[in-house]
Amino acid sequence: MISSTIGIWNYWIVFCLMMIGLFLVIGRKNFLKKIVGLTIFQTSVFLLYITFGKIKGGTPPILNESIESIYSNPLPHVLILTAIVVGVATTALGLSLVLKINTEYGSIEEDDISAQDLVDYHDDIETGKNVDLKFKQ
Amino acid sequence: MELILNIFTSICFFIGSLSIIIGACGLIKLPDVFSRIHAAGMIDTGGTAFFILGMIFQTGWSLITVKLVLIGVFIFFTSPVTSHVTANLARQKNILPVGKKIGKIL
Amino acid sequence: MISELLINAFLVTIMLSIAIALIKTRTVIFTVILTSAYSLVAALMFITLDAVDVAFTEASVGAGISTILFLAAMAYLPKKEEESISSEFIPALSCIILGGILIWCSYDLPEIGQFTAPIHQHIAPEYIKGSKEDIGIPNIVTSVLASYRGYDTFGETIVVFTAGVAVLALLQKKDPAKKNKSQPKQKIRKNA
Amino acid sequence: MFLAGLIACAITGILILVRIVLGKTTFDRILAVNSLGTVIVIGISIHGFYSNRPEFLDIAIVYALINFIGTVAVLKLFSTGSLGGDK
Amino acid sequence: MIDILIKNLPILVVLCPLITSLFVVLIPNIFFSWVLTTLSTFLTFLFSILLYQEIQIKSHISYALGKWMPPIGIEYIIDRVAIIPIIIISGISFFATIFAYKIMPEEIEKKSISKVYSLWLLAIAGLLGLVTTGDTFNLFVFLEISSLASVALVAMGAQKDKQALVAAYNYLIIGAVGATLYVIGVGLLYGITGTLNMEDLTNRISDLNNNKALIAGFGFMIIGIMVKAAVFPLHIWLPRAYAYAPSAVSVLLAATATKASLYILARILFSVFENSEDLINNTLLYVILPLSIIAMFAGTIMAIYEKDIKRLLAHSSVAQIGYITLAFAIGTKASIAAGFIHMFNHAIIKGGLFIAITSLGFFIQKRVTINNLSGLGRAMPITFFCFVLCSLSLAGLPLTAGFISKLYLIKATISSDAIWIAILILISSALSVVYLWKMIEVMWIREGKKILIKEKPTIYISLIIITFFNIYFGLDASLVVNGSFEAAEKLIGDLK
Amino acid sequence: MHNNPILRISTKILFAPIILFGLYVQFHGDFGPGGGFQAGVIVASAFILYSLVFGIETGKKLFPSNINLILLALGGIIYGGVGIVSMLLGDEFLAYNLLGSSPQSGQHIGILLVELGVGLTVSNVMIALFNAFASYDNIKEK
Amino acid sequence: MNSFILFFILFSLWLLMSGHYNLLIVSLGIISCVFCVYVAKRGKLIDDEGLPIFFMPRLLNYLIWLFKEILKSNLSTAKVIINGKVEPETFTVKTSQVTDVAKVTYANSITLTPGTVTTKIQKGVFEVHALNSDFGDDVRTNEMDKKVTWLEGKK
Amino acid sequence: MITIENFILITILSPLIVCVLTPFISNGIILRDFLGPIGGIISSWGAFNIMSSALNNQNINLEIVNIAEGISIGFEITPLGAIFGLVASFLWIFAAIYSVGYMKGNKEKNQTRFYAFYAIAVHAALCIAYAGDLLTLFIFYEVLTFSTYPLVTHKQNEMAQKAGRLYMSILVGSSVILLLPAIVWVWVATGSLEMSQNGVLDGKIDVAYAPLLLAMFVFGIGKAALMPIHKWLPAAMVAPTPVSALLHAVAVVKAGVFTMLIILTNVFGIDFLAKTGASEWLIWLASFTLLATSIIAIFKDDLKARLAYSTISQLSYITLGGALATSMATQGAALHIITHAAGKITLFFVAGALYVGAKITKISDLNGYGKSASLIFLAFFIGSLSIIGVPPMAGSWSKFFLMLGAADSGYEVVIGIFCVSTILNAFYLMEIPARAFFFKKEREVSVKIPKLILIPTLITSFLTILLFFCIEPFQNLTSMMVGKI
Repeated sequence: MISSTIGIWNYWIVFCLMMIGLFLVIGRKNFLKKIVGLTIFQTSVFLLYITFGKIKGGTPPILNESIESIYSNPLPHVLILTAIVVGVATTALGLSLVLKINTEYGSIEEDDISAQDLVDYHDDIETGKNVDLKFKQ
Repeated sequence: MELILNIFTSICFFIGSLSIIIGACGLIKLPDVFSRIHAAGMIDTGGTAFFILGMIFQTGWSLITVKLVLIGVFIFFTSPVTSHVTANLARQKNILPVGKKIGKIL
Repeated sequence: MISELLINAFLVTIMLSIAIALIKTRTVIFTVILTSAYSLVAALMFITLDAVDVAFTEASVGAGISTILFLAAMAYLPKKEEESISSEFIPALSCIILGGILIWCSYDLPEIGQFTAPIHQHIAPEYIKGSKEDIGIPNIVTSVLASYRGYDTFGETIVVFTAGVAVLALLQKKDPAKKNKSQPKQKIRKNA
Repeated sequence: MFLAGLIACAITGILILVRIVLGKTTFDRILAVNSLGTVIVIGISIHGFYSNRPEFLDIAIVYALINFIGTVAVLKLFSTGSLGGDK
Repeated sequence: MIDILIKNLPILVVLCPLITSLFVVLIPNIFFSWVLTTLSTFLTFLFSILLYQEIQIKSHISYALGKWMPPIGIEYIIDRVAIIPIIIISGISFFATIFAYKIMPEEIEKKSISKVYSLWLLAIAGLLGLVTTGDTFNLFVFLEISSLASVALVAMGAQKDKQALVAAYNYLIIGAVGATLYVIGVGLLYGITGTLNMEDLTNRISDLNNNKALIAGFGFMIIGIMVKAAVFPLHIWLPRAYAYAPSAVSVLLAATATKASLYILARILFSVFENSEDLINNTLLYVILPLSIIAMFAGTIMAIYEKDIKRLLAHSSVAQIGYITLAFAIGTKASIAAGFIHMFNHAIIKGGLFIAITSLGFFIQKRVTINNLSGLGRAMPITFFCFVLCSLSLAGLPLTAGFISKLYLIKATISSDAIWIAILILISSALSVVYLWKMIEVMWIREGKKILIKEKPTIYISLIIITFFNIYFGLDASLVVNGSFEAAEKLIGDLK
Repeated sequence: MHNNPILRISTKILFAPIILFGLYVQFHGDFGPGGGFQAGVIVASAFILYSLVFGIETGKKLFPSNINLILLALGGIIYGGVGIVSMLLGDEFLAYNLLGSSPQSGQHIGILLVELGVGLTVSNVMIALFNAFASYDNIKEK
Repeated sequence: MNSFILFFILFSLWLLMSGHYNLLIVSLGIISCVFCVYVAKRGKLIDDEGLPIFFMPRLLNYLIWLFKEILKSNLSTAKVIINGKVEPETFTVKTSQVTDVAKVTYANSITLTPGTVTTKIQKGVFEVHALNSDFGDDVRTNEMDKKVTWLEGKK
Repeated sequence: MITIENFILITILSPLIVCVLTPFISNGIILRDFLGPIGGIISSWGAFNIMSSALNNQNINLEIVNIAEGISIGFEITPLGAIFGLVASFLWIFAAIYSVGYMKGNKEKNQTRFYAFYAIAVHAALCIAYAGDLLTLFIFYEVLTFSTYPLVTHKQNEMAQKAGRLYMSILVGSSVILLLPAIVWVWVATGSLEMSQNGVLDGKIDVAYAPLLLAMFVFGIGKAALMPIHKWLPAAMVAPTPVSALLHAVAVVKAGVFTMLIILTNVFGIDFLAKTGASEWLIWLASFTLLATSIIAIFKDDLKARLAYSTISQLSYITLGGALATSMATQGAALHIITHAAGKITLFFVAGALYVGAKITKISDLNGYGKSASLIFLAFFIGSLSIIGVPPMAGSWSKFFLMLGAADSGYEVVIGIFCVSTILNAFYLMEIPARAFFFKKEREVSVKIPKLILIPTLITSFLTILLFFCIEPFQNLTSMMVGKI
């Protein structure tokens, strides 16, 4: 029991980290914090993959003639390399959106923004006072 | 030969460990930003230097040595810069150092 | 073995504490620094798990560039996070449920580092062999990255490209002529 | 030997973390993070020796580099209020 | 040369927009970047048609990228199933690009146009890559390409309506969480099988019964894909994203984005996990079926109470996605075929509706709300006429494409002895007439301001073509129906 | 921050070595850890450091944004181009075997070019991202 | 001229780091170095500040001395930290160097020796923060100042 | 020589062509106005030929579009279809002429659109008449619904909107929710969408489910206006009178009951119904509708509303005839389609004429107009007699057969219901000519009825008499329908 628990306990930690990250994403209303949470979440997922790739007593998967040993699994590493870059792309895009949102709304709190949107929506539809859109002419 | 090198490395590591731990203690203990910079400086200089020296003893003369030296040089180069800029900014933001002041302050 | 476990435990503890601190803190700059630290520690973890390439990338991309981007963005953002009114119970619950499922399923996952696990037996040996024989470069990760799964990497390059173009298009500066016309519109506040 | 070095780094790391948490001014934190970076650079180097594959020092270099640039960026943010400013 | 072309068709379909996007970003001229985009989408469409012909001969094409044989390298699989979404995406994107010509420069600043076209192509390429790939992780990469590009496209709507930003942000975050969940699923499966290739995965999980990690991995994959496909409780990103995007983008996204994910859903359910029957059957019966039914009604009812037209259509999309997943959930050959038929038809219907609504919005220069529609039926007869036809098609009325899909869906439900589901489907589709009729009525009956609107052929040409398709596929559906039945046969033929 | 001589001079001295290190990582990806992504980021960080210290406008003078845009696409074009060339040679997309005289050398060339493409795109995107963020004008439209 | 020097420095660095000496890698190295030099030139970085050649002759000598100083002050800082006898003080010193590079070298040297930190730099004056007066006295002796001025070699 | 297939096409397509041409020649107003009657003539020429071929018992199948495997749009001539087709196309001639007069006289807007959709509605009705399978039937059933919407809401005002909403929600709702699954159910059960003269369901469906399926059909066919779903018909009376006349007396509602009859005879088969008694509940429902709406009609003061309720009640005769499931009753039901059409169209024409001529909509305002518009009221009188079932008007035939059928089936109560209903009919219809001729005029309004309105009205009223004498071919057809020749 104990040995099996030790064998998998690293997973547990990774799962806990994932859940904290996920909580930040879905539980927090601050837009920047959500992105931070996403980063945490993704990084934890990366850890999960890398944990899969580890072999006891293995070395990094870079061939070396002088060392005859087991190499850890390179495939998860490759996948995670990809995933890290994808993550950073997501973060960058998210941040640029947050910037624009802050400029337009003056806030990056979800509650505040949805309140403003609601007012906007109300102006637009219920009262029939139509907001002219910024089309170019 | 290997034994001697190992002993050298051990000594270096010991000193290095001591200096980084003391530096870290200083980081906690010392009263304000400015004095903490000194402790941080200990980690950056003493610690790094001895550790890298110790490792150089292990590698002999090889590519790895070059890289170790590079790391050392880089840290030596950047550490005072960050320390200085931190201190400078702290001064700019009107954080005054504690303790007695000799001479005038710019 | 024990020492590996020790290092591991140490890093994991730090990561957990950073994560918890992230939940607690409401200061944006602190959040950013903690995120960066989290990535850095994760990079260390990758090193201890033999993934040097990943550690390299995580340190440079995850910790370096994204921190700088966060900082760059932070300059224009509010420096404090507001306390939310709404309850955090349901998100927390759903996270705990998901975590529970994962922990439940972890009993059927292969033990960490077990050489006989299918993951190490199925395709990976062919990469290790092939990298030496078919491709002839020592870094297996590079050979898998650029050749065996080169298409993934292509896709990834495109993802980066997409992000670049997207951000450029989004944050495009306005024409100066238009900027002159711009007038700050009245803010609609919650209570208004 | 290497393990001892690693453990020393770990202890230092924890001590520095205490400073980060205690904080007080932001500059304290920046300083501490910077020191932590240095310690980690050392740790990575030692870990390479510890695990018999010392050739991966590039990571340490990158780490140091990132640490430096990160600190400069934070400081720049504090001094000018944005990363793009020219002052 | 032709040999090379034919041999590489599977990759060319994806590559064509992908490579062009790299060039488009460099062209500052609006017109030329549009021309290049159109050319590229046209070529893609052409390639996909060629591929269709190829499929009729070969029935299963496996393309090993980098010449590394499948479980080692990445594989592209194109069969009778995959060709359906390929045709949908490439075809719709072609027409949407034509539509974009006039309307894009009006809504987006000139300086960003070439970038937007680049993102446009990237979104298309991502979707196409998504459906062609036979590798679970490659799927994730293309998922991200498409979602990042679409998020950026949605956010470009901020130049006329700032809510687009929030919409895009939510889309991004929810999409990223979905993608990450999918990656977790892939990781768990990879952990227990050691492979990422779909076919290999199918073989290797066949001897893993009741493995908890298998179940969890499957669950996470499904949830991740369901987020992207906007299946009911995970659809919250969709209405805003569609509503506030620039006009042309709403057209593209509404018609194609969820289709690709739905196809992936079908593929995971019926092809990748075909050997774990209990798992699949339980999922279908206890998860997807109830969710789809709720989606049908929730989407429709939300649409009935919605007053912003683009959002209304987006809610209706949620309901329509409910139909498709419902068809999958019934899980017989006929129902899956019906799902594919509806997937195809919904693409052309929603494409048409969004084109119509956005061109209305374009001419009235306002956010399209129910009040703003007054009298437009008389002011813009051509657009209105096409809009009505597409609406009828959405409501599933005879002689339109929507009728065919509804007919087969109902037939499938009734023949699997679930007449109550058939009645539910029909009630919801009758409810859908309510919101469609609400719009038509306002346009038709209410007096609006006397505005002089001259409809431009550059804008309505693609509307007319898509409307024509709506009618055409209502009259001659054999292509779609046969294709879908072949696809369903391929997916579950050997299973049940 | 360029009026702080310490920062200015250390940046001046460090700039070229950082880029060199980046390129070293780029071209030694075959032998040790590293490759296009990491190299791209390191090179980009050198430019970012430059922009941080000397100001974004000077940074843009050093590396004009239109060249940035071109290189940004060029990386992807190189990558895709390698694949297309291999396709024209009669192989599958991204099959490098026919690029060189022997399959192994073909693989070498292919990997080198591909990594170059990745490096180009990543570094340019990172620079572009930084520039876009740092020079964002926080003024509301309309 | 300076560019060539920079090129050679960089190229030797490359050769030292590389460890693979086949034609391809070396030629790539040359290309990389050329690129670096080009970019540095473009960024107007190759000047006395970016490439302080005039330091070179006496640099090693100075570095050894500096290293010794660092060791000494490390030891004393450690003592101070352990003892806890901290009496920080701030003061200004005048500098005698001409060029900015030299000033920076001086300032950095002060900072590098734990126990003293330059907190501000103005034309000819540094503001220095020291951990206690012993460190302060070390700086105030101006020994280091002279060394750096000597290193600068201009007068 | 034109083949029968081509006649089908001619009949079906000529309204469609009219519809397509109308917008294009809307500049030459006169020509446009003639299009409808011309189309009607061509179309009814085709319909006559079709009927004669049906009398020769030719079996014609015409597949137009093959939508997909197993489903197609195809046409076939059935005796009942031939009758209905003839009714729809022939009456369209007069309705078209009438509507020209009405629209002109009333100076309505958007006349072009009106004519176009009018033609489409006729087209759909004809397609229903000749539908070869259930799917085609359903498709054109829906087309008919949608093409009449613009006609119903022609005035485009608040009231039209409300009426249109009710109209659409009942017709579309019922057909989509119930009719479509019922059809698909039949499809699944029998494996095809074909219909046959003796029904297709025998042995293919669990007898216990038959009433349920029948209920789905009955309530799915909202156009037949059985009691709980009859509301749309009075509401649709906001439409211009030509619409009410042709569509809500002839095309739409007749399409409904036609569908009903087709379902009862050709899908279920009267033998099957009689055997299983699946339609027993329908008899009572139809009877109830019949009586209830007749009573409601009495209390309606609005002329068109009264006619609408009368229509509902008459439609129930037809449903009842089908539900009785005897050959006589079914024949009676089929004949009632044509006889009632001729009668009711006359009545509506009169209502429209009064509206155009004197802007009168209420019955209580009619007092004493008999003299100033005697021809109109004469036509009304004849039409009323026909609907009540007084010889020598056409309506008597159908009532006669229905009663016979009721006697055959053993439901004697139904005969009683017929009698009561006839009395009620007489009561509410005769009030109008009575008021016109025998009451004293309360106010002086000049009544000017345009010739284009008057002539069609007279012709249709004459037709009701003519039909009484020429019922034989129709009767032959209906007996073919029930398989007894």
